[in-house]
Amino acid sequence: CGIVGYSLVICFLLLKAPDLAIVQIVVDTITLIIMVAVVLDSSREESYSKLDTHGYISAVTGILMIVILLYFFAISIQSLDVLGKSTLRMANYYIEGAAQKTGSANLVTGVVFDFRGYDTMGEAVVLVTAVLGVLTILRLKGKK
Amino acid sequence: MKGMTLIVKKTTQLIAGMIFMYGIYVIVHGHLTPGGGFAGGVIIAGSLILVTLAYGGEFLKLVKEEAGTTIIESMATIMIIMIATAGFLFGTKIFFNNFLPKGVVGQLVSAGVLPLYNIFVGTEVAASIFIIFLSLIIFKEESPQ
Amino acid sequence: MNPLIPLFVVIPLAGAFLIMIIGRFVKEFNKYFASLILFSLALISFYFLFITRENLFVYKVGGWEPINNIPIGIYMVMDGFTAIVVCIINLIGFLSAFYSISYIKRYTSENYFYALFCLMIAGMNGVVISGDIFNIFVFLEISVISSYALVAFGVEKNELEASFKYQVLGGLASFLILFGIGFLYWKTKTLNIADIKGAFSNGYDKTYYLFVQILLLSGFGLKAAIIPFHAWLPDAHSSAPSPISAMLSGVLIKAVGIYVIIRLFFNMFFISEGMSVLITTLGTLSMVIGVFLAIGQWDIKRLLAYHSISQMGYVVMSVGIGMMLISKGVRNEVAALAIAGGIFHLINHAAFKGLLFLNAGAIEYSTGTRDLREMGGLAKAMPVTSATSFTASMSISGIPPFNGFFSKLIIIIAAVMAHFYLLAALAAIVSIITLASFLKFQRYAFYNEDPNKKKNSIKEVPFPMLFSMIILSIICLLLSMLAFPGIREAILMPAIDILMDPSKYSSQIIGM
Amino acid sequence: MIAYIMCFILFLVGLYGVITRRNLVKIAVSMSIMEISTFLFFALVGYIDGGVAPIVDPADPVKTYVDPLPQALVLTAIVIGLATTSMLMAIIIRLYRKYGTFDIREIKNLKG
Amino acid sequence: MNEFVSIVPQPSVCGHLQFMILLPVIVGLLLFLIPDKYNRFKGIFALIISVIAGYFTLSLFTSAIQMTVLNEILGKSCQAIFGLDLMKDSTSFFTFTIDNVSKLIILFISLFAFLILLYSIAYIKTGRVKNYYTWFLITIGCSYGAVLSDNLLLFLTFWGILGITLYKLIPGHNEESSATAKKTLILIGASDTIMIIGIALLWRLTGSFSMNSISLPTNNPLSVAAFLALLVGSFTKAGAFPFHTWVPDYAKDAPASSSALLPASLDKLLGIYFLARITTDIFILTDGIRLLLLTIGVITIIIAVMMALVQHNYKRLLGFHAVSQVGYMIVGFGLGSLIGIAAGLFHMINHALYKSGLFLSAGCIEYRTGEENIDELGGLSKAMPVTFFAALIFAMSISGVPPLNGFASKWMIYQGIIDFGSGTGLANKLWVIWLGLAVFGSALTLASFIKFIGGVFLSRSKPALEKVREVPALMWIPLVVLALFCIVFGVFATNFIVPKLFMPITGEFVFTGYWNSTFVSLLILISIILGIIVYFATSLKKFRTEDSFIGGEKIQDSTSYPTPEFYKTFGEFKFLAWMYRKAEEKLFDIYDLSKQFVLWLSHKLSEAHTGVLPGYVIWVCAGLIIMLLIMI
Amino acid sequence: MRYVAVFILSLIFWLLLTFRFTVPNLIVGSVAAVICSAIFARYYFHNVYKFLQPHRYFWFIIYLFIFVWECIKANFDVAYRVLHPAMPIRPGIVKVKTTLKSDFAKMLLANSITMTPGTISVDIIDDNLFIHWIYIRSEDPEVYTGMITGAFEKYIKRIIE
Amino acid sequence: MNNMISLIFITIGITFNLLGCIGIIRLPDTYNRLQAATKCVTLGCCSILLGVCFHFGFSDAGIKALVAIPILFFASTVGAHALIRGTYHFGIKLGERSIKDDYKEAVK
Amino acid sequence: MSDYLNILLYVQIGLSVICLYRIIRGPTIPDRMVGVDIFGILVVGVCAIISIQTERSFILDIGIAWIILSFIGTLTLAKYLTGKKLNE
Ligand code: NA
Ligand code: NA
Repeated sequence: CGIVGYSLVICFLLLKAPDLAIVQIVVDTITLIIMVAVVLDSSREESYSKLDTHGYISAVTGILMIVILLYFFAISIQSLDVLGKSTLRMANYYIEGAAQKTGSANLVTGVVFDFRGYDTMGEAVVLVTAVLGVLTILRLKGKK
Repeated sequence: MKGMTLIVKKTTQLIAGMIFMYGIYVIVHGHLTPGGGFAGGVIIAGSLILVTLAYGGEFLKLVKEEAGTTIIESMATIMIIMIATAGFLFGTKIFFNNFLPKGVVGQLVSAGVLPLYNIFVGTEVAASIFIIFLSLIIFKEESPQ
Repeated sequence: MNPLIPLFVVIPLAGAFLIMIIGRFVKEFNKYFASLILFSLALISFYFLFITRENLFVYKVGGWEPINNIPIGIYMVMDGFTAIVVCIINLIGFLSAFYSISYIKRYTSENYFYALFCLMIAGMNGVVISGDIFNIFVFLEISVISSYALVAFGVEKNELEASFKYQVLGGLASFLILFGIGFLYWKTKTLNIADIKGAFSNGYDKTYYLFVQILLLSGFGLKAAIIPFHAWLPDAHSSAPSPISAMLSGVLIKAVGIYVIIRLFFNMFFISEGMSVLITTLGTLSMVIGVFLAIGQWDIKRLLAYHSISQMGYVVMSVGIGMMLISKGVRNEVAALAIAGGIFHLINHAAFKGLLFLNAGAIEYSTGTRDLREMGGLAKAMPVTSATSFTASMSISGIPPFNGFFSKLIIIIAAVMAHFYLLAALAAIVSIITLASFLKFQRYAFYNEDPNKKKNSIKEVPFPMLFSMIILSIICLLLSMLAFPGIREAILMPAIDILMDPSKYSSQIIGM
Repeated sequence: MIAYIMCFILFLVGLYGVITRRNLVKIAVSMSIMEISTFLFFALVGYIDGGVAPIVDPADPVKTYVDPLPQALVLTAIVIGLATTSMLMAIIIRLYRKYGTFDIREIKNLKG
Repeated sequence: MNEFVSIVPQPSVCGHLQFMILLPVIVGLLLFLIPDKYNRFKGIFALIISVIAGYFTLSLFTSAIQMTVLNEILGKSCQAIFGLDLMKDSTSFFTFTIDNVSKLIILFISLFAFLILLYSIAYIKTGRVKNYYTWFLITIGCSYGAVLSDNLLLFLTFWGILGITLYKLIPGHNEESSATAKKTLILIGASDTIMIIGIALLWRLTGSFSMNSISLPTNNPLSVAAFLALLVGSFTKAGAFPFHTWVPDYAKDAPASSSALLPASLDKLLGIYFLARITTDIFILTDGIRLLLLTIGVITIIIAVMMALVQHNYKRLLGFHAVSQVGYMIVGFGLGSLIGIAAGLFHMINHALYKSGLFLSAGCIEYRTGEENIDELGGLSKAMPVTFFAALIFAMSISGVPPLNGFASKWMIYQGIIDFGSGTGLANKLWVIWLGLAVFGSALTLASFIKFIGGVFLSRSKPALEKVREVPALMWIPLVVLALFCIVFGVFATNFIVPKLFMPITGEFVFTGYWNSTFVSLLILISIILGIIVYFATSLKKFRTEDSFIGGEKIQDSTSYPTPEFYKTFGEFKFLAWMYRKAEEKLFDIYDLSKQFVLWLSHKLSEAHTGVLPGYVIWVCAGLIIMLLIMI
Repeated sequence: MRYVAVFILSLIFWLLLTFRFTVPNLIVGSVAAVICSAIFARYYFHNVYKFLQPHRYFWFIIYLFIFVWECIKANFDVAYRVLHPAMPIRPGIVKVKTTLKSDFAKMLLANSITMTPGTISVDIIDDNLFIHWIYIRSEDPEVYTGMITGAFEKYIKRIIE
Repeated sequence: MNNMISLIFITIGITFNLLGCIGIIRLPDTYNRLQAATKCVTLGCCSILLGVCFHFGFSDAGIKALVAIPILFFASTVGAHALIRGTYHFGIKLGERSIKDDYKEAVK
Repeated sequence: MSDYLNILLYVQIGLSVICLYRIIRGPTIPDRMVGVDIFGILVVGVCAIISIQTERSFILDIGIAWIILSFIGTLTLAKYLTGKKLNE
C-alpha cells in the first residue's frame, strides 16, 4: 500500500498536480500508520498460506476476469482524448479569471472551496462520519 | 521503557513543534500553495501522532484528549456549516457564497472565506485523524478466542 | 432559487453536530432533537411535494450562474421525482428516529447513534437533491459510511462481519462509480447531469457509452443490491439495529441506488433499447431470485432483507419496461404506466418494508430472538405489533386493500400492456411466493404456540415504538389512495413527466 | 492511451487482490490500491500537455494550466478514501478480536 | 321481480349502496377498538348492523335500478376534502352493476350473515377468534362490494379483502390451525394474483375493465389465458379441483360459524357468482372450454366425495362435501344452456343453505360435546333432537333426496346434461360420462352422510356423552330457519322458486317438456341404493387406523385416515388404494407440490451464499463482465 | 520560560518558512506559535537558558564543518566498499561508552554517528551506545570508541553541556 | 554562476544517491543495506537541496530548501536508527559475515 | 541546461525504481521497509529537482511534507518491527 501510494505521488508530481501530491503523501502515511496499528494490535506473523484448490480457482477466475475487463476497457477508450490532449469545457471557467473570481492563487483550492465548496463540506462531513464510525465500532460494549 | 529510544524522544522534542508549525503553514497558505486544510490538518495530527509514538500513549492522557478532540472536531465542522450558512444568510440567499472581500491574489489575506474554510477544515481534519489514530491504538478488549 | 432546498442537507448535518456537542452535556437531548429535526424536514418535504407539481427548482450552490449555458457550480435540483424520494427519506427517517427513542435504550452511546442517523439522512437527502454527479458520489459516501457504522452498532460478531462485507462491496461500488464519473468527465468535461446529457448530444462512441453506462449501473446496482450485486444486503440489513434496518431497506437502497439509477438512465443518458433490456433483466432476476432466497429463511430480518431485493426487482423491472417502451417510441401511455407502477411501488416499499423491520425490531425487543422457530403466539401478547405487522405483510404480499396490491397491479398490468407476458407471470408468481413467506412469518411469529412457553414474560413494546408502527401502517393504507387516477396525477405524474420526456430535465435545467 | 491502460491494470491488480487474498488486511490494502488507481485516472484525465500546475503566480502569468477540476475531485475522493479505509481497519481490528483470525474464509457466520 | 316484496319503499339506491358496503366495514373497524371482553355486546351490535344492511339489500332487491356510478359523489367529496380531482379520467371505476344475479346473491348474503351472526352470539366464546365480529362485518360489506361492482379492479379489491377476512376468521392458535390459515390465504391470495393477470389481459384485449361491456370470445391464446386466470380465481374461492385443498382444512380448523359463513356459503356464492360472470358475461365460451369445465366439474365431484367418504372428523367431512358440491355447479355452468346456468345458480343457493346448516349443526355438536371425531360420537338424536332433525334434513338435501332442495337442483343439472347430449360437440357427445359421474357422486354423498348421521346421531350412545343437552335457542333457531328454507326451496322448486328467482336471471326456459319421471326416479333410486351399499360396505368393517405418512414439513393434519376400511371394500381396486395413499401424502395437493418445489429451489439458491466474501466479489465482477459481454 | 523559548523558535521557523515580513504574516505566525508552544512546550527541553549563550553557537558551527567533513570522508569509504567487486565488509555491532551526560547531547551524538556513513547507532542504554559498523577496523573497545565518537564528542560537549 | 553551482551540487547529490542505491541492491543483509543506503541517500538529497538553495538564492524558496536540510537530516537519521533497532528486535540475524554482536547481551 | 536537469530528474526517478526492486524482492519485511524509507528520501530529491525545473517554490513544500510524513511512517514501521503496540 505504502509504496503504491508513494509512487502515485511521483505520478501526481509529473502530472502537475501538486495539491494531490501533498494530500496523497499525508493520506498514505496515515493509512500506513492505521494499518500498522491494526496489524500490531492483532498479530505480527505473516501467514504465508499455500494456494489450495479454492485459491487456485479464485486466482484463475481473477486473472480471467482481469483480462476480459482490460479488453473491454481498452476498446472502450479508443474514442476518447489521448493523454495530455484533453480540452476544457466547464473547467475553462475555473481557470479564466478564476483567481479574480475566488481570490485564490491556488486554482485547485479555489475550485475545492468555492466552485465546489459544497462537495468539500461533504468531504469534511465524510471524515467526521468516519470518526464517529470508528468510535462507534471500537466501543467495548455495544449492548447494555 | 515507555515509548521509543532516547534518540527518538529527543529528536521528537526538537522537531514536533516544527512539524506543527509546518502544518499550520500549509493550512494558512492553502489558497496560495498546494495543500490546504486537509493536508495541513493531517500534518498537525502527524505531529501529535509523532509525540504519541515516541513517548507512548499514556503520556497524552488519552481518554481525556479523545473526548476533547471530538468536541473540537464537531465544533470545527459546525463552523464550516455556519460559514456556509452565513453566505446563505447575508442577503444573497446563496448557500456557500464567498461573501468576504476577495483581496489581492497571492497575498496571505485574500480569497474571502477560503482561508477560514481552510483553517476549520484543518482543525477538523487534525482532530479527526488524531481521534482515529487514538481509538485504533488504545483499543483494548479480551484477547481473541 | 428556493432557499429551502439546502435545508435538507444543512439541518440534519447541523443536527448531527449539535447532538455530538450538546448531547454530551444534556441527557435525553439527542433523541428528541433528532426526532424533531427529522419531523421538520418531513414537513418541508411535503411542502415540496406540493409545489413541484408545476415546475422544477434549481438551487445554484455558491450562486455561480452558468456561463454560456454551461453550469459551473453545483446545482441542487428539486423536481417531482426528487420530492417524492425526499419525502420518503424524511418521513421514514422521522418514524425510525422516534421508534429508536425506546429501541436504542439497550445500546450504549446513544449520541453516536443519533448523530450517525442524522448524517445518514443528510447524505441521502444530499444524494437525492443533487444535480451533479460527483456531488452525488460525495453524499452517497456520507450516507453509506454512516450506514456501515450503524450496521455494526451492536459490535457483536455478526454485526461486524456484516459491516465488513458491506464495506468491501460498498467500497467496490464506490470505485466503480468513481471510475464511471472519471469516464464521464473524460468525455464530456462537465459534471452536471443535465449538462452531461447536453454534451452527449454532440455525439459519442457507442462502445464507450455502453462501458460507462455499465460501470455506473453496476456501481449503483451494488448500492441498490440488484442481483448479482446483492450479496451484502441480507447480512447488513439483518444485522443492523431494527430502526436502521428499516432505514436501509426502506430508504437507503432506494435513495442511493434505485433513485440514482433511474435519474441517470433517464435524465443523463439517452435511453437505449439495449440498456433498457439489461435493466429489465436485472430487475426480473432480482425479483425472482430474491424471493426464492427469502422464503427459506428462518431469521425474520434476513427474510425481510431478501424481500427487499425482490421488491426492488419489481421497481427496476417496471421502470425498465418503461424505458424499453420509451426507447422504441411506442405506447407512451403504457410506458408512463410502467414507470408509475415502479415509482408507486418504490414509495410503497418504503412504507411497508420500514414497518416490517420495525415490527421485527419490536419482536426482537420483546422476545429477544429473531428466529421464527423460537417464537410463536405473539398475537395475544403483542396485539399492536401483530396488527401492524399483518398490515405490512399484506401490503408487501399485494393483498387488497393495502398499497402493495395497487402497485403490483399497476406493474403487472403495465407488463401485460407492454406485451411482456412472461414478466407479468413472473411478477405474479413472485407475488405469490412473497405472500407465502409472509404468511410463514405471520404464522410462526404471531399465530401458533410459543415453543418456549414464556408467554407471561412477553410484553407489548413501549409507546414510541408503537406510535411509529401505527403511523406507518396507516400510511400503508393511505398510500393505496395513490392508485386513484386523480391523486396519482397529482403526486406521481410530475415525477413521471420528468422521466418520460428524455430531454425535459436537461433542457429545463440548462435553461435556468 | 497506454497510461490509462496501465492505470486500469492497477485497478485490476487491486481487484485481483480482493478476490484472491485471504488476509483481511491484505484485502484492505488491495482496496486502497484500487482507490489509488481511480485517483490516478482522474489526474490523467485532467492532464494537459505543456500545462503547468494550477497555481497562479501573479508575477508570471501563464496561459495553459492543467485542468484543476479533476484535481479538486481527487482531493475530495482521497479524503473519502481515507475515511473508508479507517472504517475498514476499525472493523478489521474488531473482527480479529471476535473471530481470532484474519482469514476471510473463516469469517462466514452469515450465510444462506 | 318487483312485485316480489312490495312492502319495501323504493330507495335512493346510490346512498344505500354506499352505506351497504361501507357501514359494515366501518362499524367492523370500530368494533376492533372494543376489547374482546365485551364479545356478546359486539355480536349484538354486529347483528343490528346486519339487519340494517339486510334492509338495504332488500330495498335494492326490489328496486328497478340496474346500474349506478358513484364516481361523481366520491369525486366531489374528495375534491372538497383534498382539493384533488380524485376521479379524473376514471369514469368507470366506481361503477356498480345491480342486475338480477347480484340482487339475488346479496339478498342471500344478508340472509346468511344474519343467521350466522345470530348463531355466533351464542357460539363464539370470548377469545376464540380475535375480533371475530370485525372480520365478520368486513366480510359482509366486502361481499356486497364484490358482488355489486362492475369494474374488475374494484371487484378484485373487494374479492381480495375477503381473503384476509377468511384468514382472520381462523383462530390460528395451534400448529394445525395456523398452518391451515396460512395455506388458505396462500391459495386464495395466489388466485387473486393470478386474476390480476387475467384482468390485465382483458384490458389489453378489450381496453375495458367493465364486466358488462366486455364480451370476449375465447378463440385466441391470450383470451384463453385470461379466461383461465379468472377461472382460477373463481375456482379457488369456490373450492374446485385442483384449488380446493384449503376447504377441508379450513372446515376442520376454523370455528363452525366461520366455516358456515365463508367456505360454505359466502365463498360459494361469490365464487360461483364470478364463474357465472365469466362464463356468461365476460367470455363467450368455446367447445374446448366447456369440455374443460365439465371435466373439472365431475373430477371435483368425484375426488372430493371420495375423500369425504374416508374422513372421521365430521367437520373435515363436511369440508370435502363443500368441495364436491361445487362440481355440480361447475357442471351446470359448463353446460352453458339456460337450464344449466339456472341449475348451477340454484344449486349454489341450495348448497349454501344446507351446507351452512350442516356446519352450524356440526358447530352445535362440537359446542356440546367438544368432540370432532365421528367415531367418538353416537346417539345424540335423543339429546339434541332439534339439531338432529335439522341435520337430517340438510343431509338428505345434500344427498339429493326428494323433495328437498338438493334434489331439485341436482335434478335440474341432470336434466341439463341430458339436454346437452343433443348437441354436436365433443363435450356434448360425452354426456353419458358427465351424467354417470354426477349420479355416482351423488350416491357417494349419500353414503357418506349416512355415515355422518348414523355415526353422530343414531348409533349407540357413548358413555362420555351422557350429559349432552340441546344447544341454546340462539343456536338452533338459525338451523330451523335454514331447514325450512331447504324444504321450501325443494317443494316449490319448479313452480315458484326457479321461475321467480332464476328465470329472471337466465331468461325463460321450459323444463316440463323434458320431464321424464321414470328416468329421473330410476336415477334417484340407483343413487340411493348405491349409497346404501357403499355405506354398509364401509361401516360393517371394524375400523383400523394406521399412522398417516408424515413427510416434509410436519403435516398439520394429525388425524389418521382409516384407509384399510376402503381397502377391504374395494380390495381389488389397487388403483384406488394407491390414490388414497398418495392423497394422504398430499401428492395431489397443489399447495404442497408447489411448496416442495419452492423450498427445494430456495435451498439450492441459499447454498450458493456461502458467506465467503471473495466469492461475492467474484459475483460482482462476473455480473459486470456478463453485462459487458452482452452489451458490447 | 520554556513557553517563550518554544514561541520564539516557532516564530523563527515560521518566518523562515514563509520568508515574508508582512504584518498579517507576523500575526498569523504569532498565533500559530502561541498554539504551538501551548501544546508542545511541556515536552521541550528544561534548560532553555542555554540558547542564550552565544559561545555554544560558535562551537556548533565548528562542529557542523567537522561533521560535514567526516560525512564526506566516510561516504567515500562506503562508496569504495559498495563498488568494490569483492565487497570488503566486516559488519557487526559494537558497544561504545560515551561520557556525555545530557540526553540531548547523547541524541546529537547518536545522530551524528548515524549520519556518518559506515556506522549507525542501534540503541542507547544508559551510557552505552550500540553501533552497527559496516567495517569493524578494530576489535579493541578503546580504539574503536575513539574512532567512532572521538571527533564529535568533545564538540557536542561544548555545545550542549 | 548560481546555476552552475546548483547543478554541481545536484550532480554530486545524485551520485551519492546512486551509490546508495547500488548499496541497497548489492549489500548482503538488512543492516548493511540500511547502513549504506540511508546515509548516502540522505547526504545526496541534502546536497540536492543545497543545490536548490543556490539556485533560488536568498529568496523564500532558497530559505525553504535550507530549512528542509536539518529536517531531512534528523528525520532520516532517526528513522534509520529506529528501523535498525526494529530490525534487530524483529529477529533478523546479523549477516553471515558479521564478526561481533555486543548488543545481544544488552537486549537480554 | 534544462535537458541536463531533465536527465538528472529521470536518473533520480530511476533510482527510486531501484528501491522498488528491493521493496518487491524483500526478502524480509525489514528489507522492504528499508526500501520504503529510502524511497521516501529519494523523492525529496525529485521534488527539489522539479522545483528548479518549474521555478516554483511550492514543490519544496511537498518535499518537506514528504520528509515529515515519511519520518512518521518510518517510526511507525520501526515500532511495528519492535513488536510494541503503538501506544507503548
Ligand atoms: Na414459532
Ligand atoms: Na374469502
